[in-house]
Amino acid sequence: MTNSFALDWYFITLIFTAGLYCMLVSRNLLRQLIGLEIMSKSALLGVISAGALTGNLALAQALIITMIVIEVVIVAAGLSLLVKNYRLTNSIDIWSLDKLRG
Amino acid sequence: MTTGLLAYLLIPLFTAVLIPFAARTRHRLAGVLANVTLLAGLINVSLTLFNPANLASAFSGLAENGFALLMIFVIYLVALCVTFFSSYFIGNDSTVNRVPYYSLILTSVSAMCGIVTTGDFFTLYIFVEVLAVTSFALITSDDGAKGLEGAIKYFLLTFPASLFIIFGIAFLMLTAGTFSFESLKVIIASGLPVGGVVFAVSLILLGFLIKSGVVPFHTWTPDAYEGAYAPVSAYLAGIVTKVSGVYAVIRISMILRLFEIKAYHTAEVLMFLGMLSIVVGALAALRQNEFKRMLAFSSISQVGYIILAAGMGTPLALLGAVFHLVNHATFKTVLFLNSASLEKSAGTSDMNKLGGMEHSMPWTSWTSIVALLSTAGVPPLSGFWSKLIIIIALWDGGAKIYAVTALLFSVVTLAYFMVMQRKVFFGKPTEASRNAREVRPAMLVPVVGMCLLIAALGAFFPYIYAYLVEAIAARTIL
Amino acid sequence: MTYHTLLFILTAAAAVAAVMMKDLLMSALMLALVSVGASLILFDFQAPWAAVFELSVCAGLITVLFVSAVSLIRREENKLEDNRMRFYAMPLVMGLAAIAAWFYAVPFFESLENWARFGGRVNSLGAVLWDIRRFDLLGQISILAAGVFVINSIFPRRKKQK
Amino acid sequence: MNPILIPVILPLASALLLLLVSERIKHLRELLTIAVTGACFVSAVSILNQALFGTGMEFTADWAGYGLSFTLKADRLSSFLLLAVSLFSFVISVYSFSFGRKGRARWFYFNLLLTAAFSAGAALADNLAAMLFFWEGLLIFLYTFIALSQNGQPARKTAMKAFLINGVTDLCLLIGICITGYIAGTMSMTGIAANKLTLDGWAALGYALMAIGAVSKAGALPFHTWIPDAALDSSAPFMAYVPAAIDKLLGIYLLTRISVYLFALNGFAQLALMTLGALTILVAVMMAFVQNDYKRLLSYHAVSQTGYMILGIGTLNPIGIAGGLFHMINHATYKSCLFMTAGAVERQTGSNDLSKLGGLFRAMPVTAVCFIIAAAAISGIAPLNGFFSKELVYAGTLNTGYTWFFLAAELGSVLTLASFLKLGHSVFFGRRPEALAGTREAPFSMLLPMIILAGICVAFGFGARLPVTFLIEPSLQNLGLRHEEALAGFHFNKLFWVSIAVILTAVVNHLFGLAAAKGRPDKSSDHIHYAPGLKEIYAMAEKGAFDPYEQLRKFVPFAAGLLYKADRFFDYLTDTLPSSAAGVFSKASQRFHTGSYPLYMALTIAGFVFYILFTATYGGIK
Repeated sequence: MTNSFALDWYFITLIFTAGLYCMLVSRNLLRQLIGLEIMSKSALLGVISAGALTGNLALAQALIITMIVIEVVIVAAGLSLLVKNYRLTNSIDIWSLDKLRG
Repeated sequence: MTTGLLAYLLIPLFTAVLIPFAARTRHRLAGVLANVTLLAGLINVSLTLFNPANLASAFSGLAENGFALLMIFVIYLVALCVTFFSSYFIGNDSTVNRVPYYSLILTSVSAMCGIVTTGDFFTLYIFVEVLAVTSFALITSDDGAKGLEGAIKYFLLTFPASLFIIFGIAFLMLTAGTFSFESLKVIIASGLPVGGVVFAVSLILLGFLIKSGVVPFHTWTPDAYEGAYAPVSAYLAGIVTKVSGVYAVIRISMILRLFEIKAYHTAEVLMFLGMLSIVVGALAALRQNEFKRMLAFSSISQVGYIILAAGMGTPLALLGAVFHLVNHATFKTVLFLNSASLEKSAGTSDMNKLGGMEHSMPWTSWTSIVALLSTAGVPPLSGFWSKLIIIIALWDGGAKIYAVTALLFSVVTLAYFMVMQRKVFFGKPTEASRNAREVRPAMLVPVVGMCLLIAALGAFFPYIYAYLVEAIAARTIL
Repeated sequence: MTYHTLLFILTAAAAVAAVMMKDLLMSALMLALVSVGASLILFDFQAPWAAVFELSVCAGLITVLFVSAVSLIRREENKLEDNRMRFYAMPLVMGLAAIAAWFYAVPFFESLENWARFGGRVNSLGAVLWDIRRFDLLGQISILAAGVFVINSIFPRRKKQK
Repeated sequence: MNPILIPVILPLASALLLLLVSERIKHLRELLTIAVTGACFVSAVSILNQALFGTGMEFTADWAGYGLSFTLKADRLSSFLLLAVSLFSFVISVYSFSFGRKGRARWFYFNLLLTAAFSAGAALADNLAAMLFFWEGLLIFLYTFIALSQNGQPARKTAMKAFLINGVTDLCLLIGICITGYIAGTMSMTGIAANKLTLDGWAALGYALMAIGAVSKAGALPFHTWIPDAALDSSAPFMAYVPAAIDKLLGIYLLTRISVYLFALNGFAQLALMTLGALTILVAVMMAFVQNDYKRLLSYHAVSQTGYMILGIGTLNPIGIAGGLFHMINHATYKSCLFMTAGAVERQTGSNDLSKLGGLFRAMPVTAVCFIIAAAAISGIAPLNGFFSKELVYAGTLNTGYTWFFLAAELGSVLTLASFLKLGHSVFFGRRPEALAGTREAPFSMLLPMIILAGICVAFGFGARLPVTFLIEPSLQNLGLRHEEALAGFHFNKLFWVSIAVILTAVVNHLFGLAAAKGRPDKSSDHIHYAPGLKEIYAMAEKGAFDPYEQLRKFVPFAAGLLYKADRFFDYLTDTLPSSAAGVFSKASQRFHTGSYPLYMALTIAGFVFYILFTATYGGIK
């Protein structure tokens, strides 16, 4: 396998940027979570790329499995916050969340 | 991981799992179980710490990791205060669901113990995430819109932190092949070039800086603290964000100092951000009207002191940072619990609507005074010593401008706390405060106990210093 | 190289599409596509366990979660007037980012590659998980427990009288 | 108990006892004070006796270590001074017995006794630090003495003026003593005298500062300005006691001590002292000449006479110093006597204004006779004590070769006599105003002290040998001075003829003045007062233009204003500016924290982008 570490990370950077852009411009809380997921994917790819380069594949896999578990719980928590907010305020607009200020 | 400390992690987790089954029908049992678990843990850790043999030998014979032991003590202490306070605070409030509430607190205690006992970056990351997830839910315990807003902002604004920690871990795997602190020390000691390791560690540090709410990343802090369910703000501000962020920053700067000149710029950024936090936090706190929000900005400012000292990186500065972390946990818990008492009693924590509370709530007023004096660094309370150590360390380390600014802003600290005390406790009673009564004695127990601890930490400073030097500096830092 | 790069391009394109889709359901599906891409990349890296996990959990479970959330908030979705201009501008932004990253990020990562320290310890995944990262398993248990408590706390089983 | 302690401890203890005496018991306070001061006088006589014919008494107690032992030593000069101080304490306490307008009796006698105790201590102290202690104590009681002598604002104001002037100069004294003690390595005067200091470098500064303290106590120019004010705003007994007697005694005593005993002076210091003396004589007597208030006129003379003493000490030759010391005791005697007559006249007529008085000789013959004797003495008319002491000062001055100072002193004499001619004529001769028709002689308790003092004036004149032999000569020996000339005795030398000429000039001047003022004796000085050129100067002097204190007081509001401005500015810098800056920043922060998520997110992203760029650039990778 030809390892193209720099190229991998080039794409990882792009995916990360896409997720970040989503989180910056989107008003929709769900889209925020989607951006967040995209960024998580980029991090995951980064770990496997680094592991593959240095021959620590088993370790990288172990990390990725744990990360996926964490990711699921995080997304579940985020979505439940979203749904609860929707039930409470009937809105999923994150820009309208500005009651706390000063 | 020190296996001897594993019990502090496992037992709360076990109780947390037990609670939904045991307290299925009798919800009040949940609080009792949580309190008993935490009290047992606290007694156990106190016996280890304040063993007369340890005191006599100036802690040099302590078997366990001294830093972790101290942190576990603080974690159990604050958690016990909060759960004890909550068990009376919740009362007949039907919006709060006791079973998951106490389960979450115990889970987060377990996670915090995991954070402070681990010696590995990835494990650290896992427990930080556990802690974050539990705190999102804890913030919204009372189903309020404010709490939800705070939780969502906390969730989204601190999420990049996890990513940077992961990226840092990836780079660490790339450049060092390992994540544990000990093997990093070995690699540094081996004399191989470590520039890439420094970058990786810097990225991880960035993640924890975001988690600890240092200034450009602080925006979630006031919202989360203000919006959170009242006892939970004490828990969050007192210990959760400190362990999930600031503790890790101190740990990382203990490693950074081993890189010596190669990590110079990272340490410099750290100091700069610490200073910025002190300044912005203190200035922003000056004009707040909401008690809890003011305390949140004050918390940012105090975290700035810790970060500043951590960035300085000399052994003395790190000891000061650790001690200030401990002190911050004590006095900020007192202040937030007092704000919760005010909310319960007077129905609001808006400072403009309060006034003259010293007549109706004398205990709350006096404990606030003790805590704020300690925060501002007034001798002989504990906060004075930690700030003194930090400023002396900064001065000795050559960061004279930082030292002077830190000193000046402790005056500002005193100023905004005096404004608070005047608005809330002194002056003429207002509409809201006329009907207020002192909270029940049981709710004063944690606060008064904490105040006694503040005074004791100040009075027995020589012992504390001996502990810091013998049990932390001699083993963890050097 | 080409297959590997193609997979990355696919994942990146799916990510951009997931952001740009007007329909939230389509976005969620595109996100699943990103996960599938990531999973394929993991296979390509010869990390089958991670790939399977990714495929089943992320592409499966998380997508289900998203889709159900979308269905819960369906009514609201159309009311929210997102400024589409920001999303139409995204290809432009991504293009600029791609060009800038080509000039700045690639040399940076190439220099970072030089720092690589080869481990070369060939262990089985099970050995690694159980021997080296045993403590992580405890963390996984913790976070699963925490997840349960979070859901329990946020969506409590209400009593009848409500 | 060592008898040397009696003049210090006894008044101190009885002053405290006095405060316990009930207001209602009549005369107990007065009698107690008279008894105590009398006892002090007797013990002072015995101390002097011991010093003259035996070994001087000494008392030492370790005080604070560091060479600051508390030493009282009755050498001959000190015992002479102690005798004088006790004498005046005694006669004043007798005099005050029936004097009404002296403030509340309790406090008057309290102050009197404490002043007596502290001045006795200052006279006896051998250690500079101990002397300073008593000296500063006197300062406090000077303030309370004036402030409590009359009810009302002017007394307080004058008391503050006296306190400030003396306080500043006492501060000089303090610094001078510190410097001197440091240079000499000891605070003991005996110890320093064994190895006299020369005036160079720091020692010169130390001497100058101590001299300032001494001459200001004596009331010389330019530290005299509180005395005329006190003459108006306080009581006659106080004036007769403190500025006329005690202050002169102590000030000249200290000046003698430091100038002759502790330091070896050079020509420059001699010239400076003599200039100061001559200036004091002339300026003060010019002021005295035109006064229209009995006590105020006397008070200017009290200043003027100080000039003779300083002039005498400043000559630094034995004759001059003997003259200075002799003049010191003489002056105290007659000036005290004169103030007592002023008090008596005030008590009997209710006024001190010369234009309202006149023709009192018949009504108050004893007072008038005492006045005439004392006035003659102060003017230096031949067989009275003032003549002999002045003659010694003149002789000493001529010996130095500075004829100018002699001429100035003689001119002073002319004006002194002229002003007393005016005063006596206005008060006791001429036509008695209608209002004073029923005036009677003062009570016996007031007459007795006057008679005693007038008697001393006569006795020291005709029998000048007595004080010279028993007081002045031993003091000179004590100071280590030798001389061949006979100090006492009546010489028909040129100085005698000069004094005759002085008397004639003054009489002629008075007659001219009377003629010019159309027979009004109180206006007999107007031809000089309103002479072209002098008129403006006098007007300015009356307004206080030459009073450093008043000038300072005018300057103070201005300076205070400036300082206030500066203070406001610093206050602004330290208080308002930071707090308003903090306010601006915190308002800005309040505006910034809008709760808007995209703003927060943008800030976070900006923060980590900068962080990553910084660490990637400088983080050690390249």
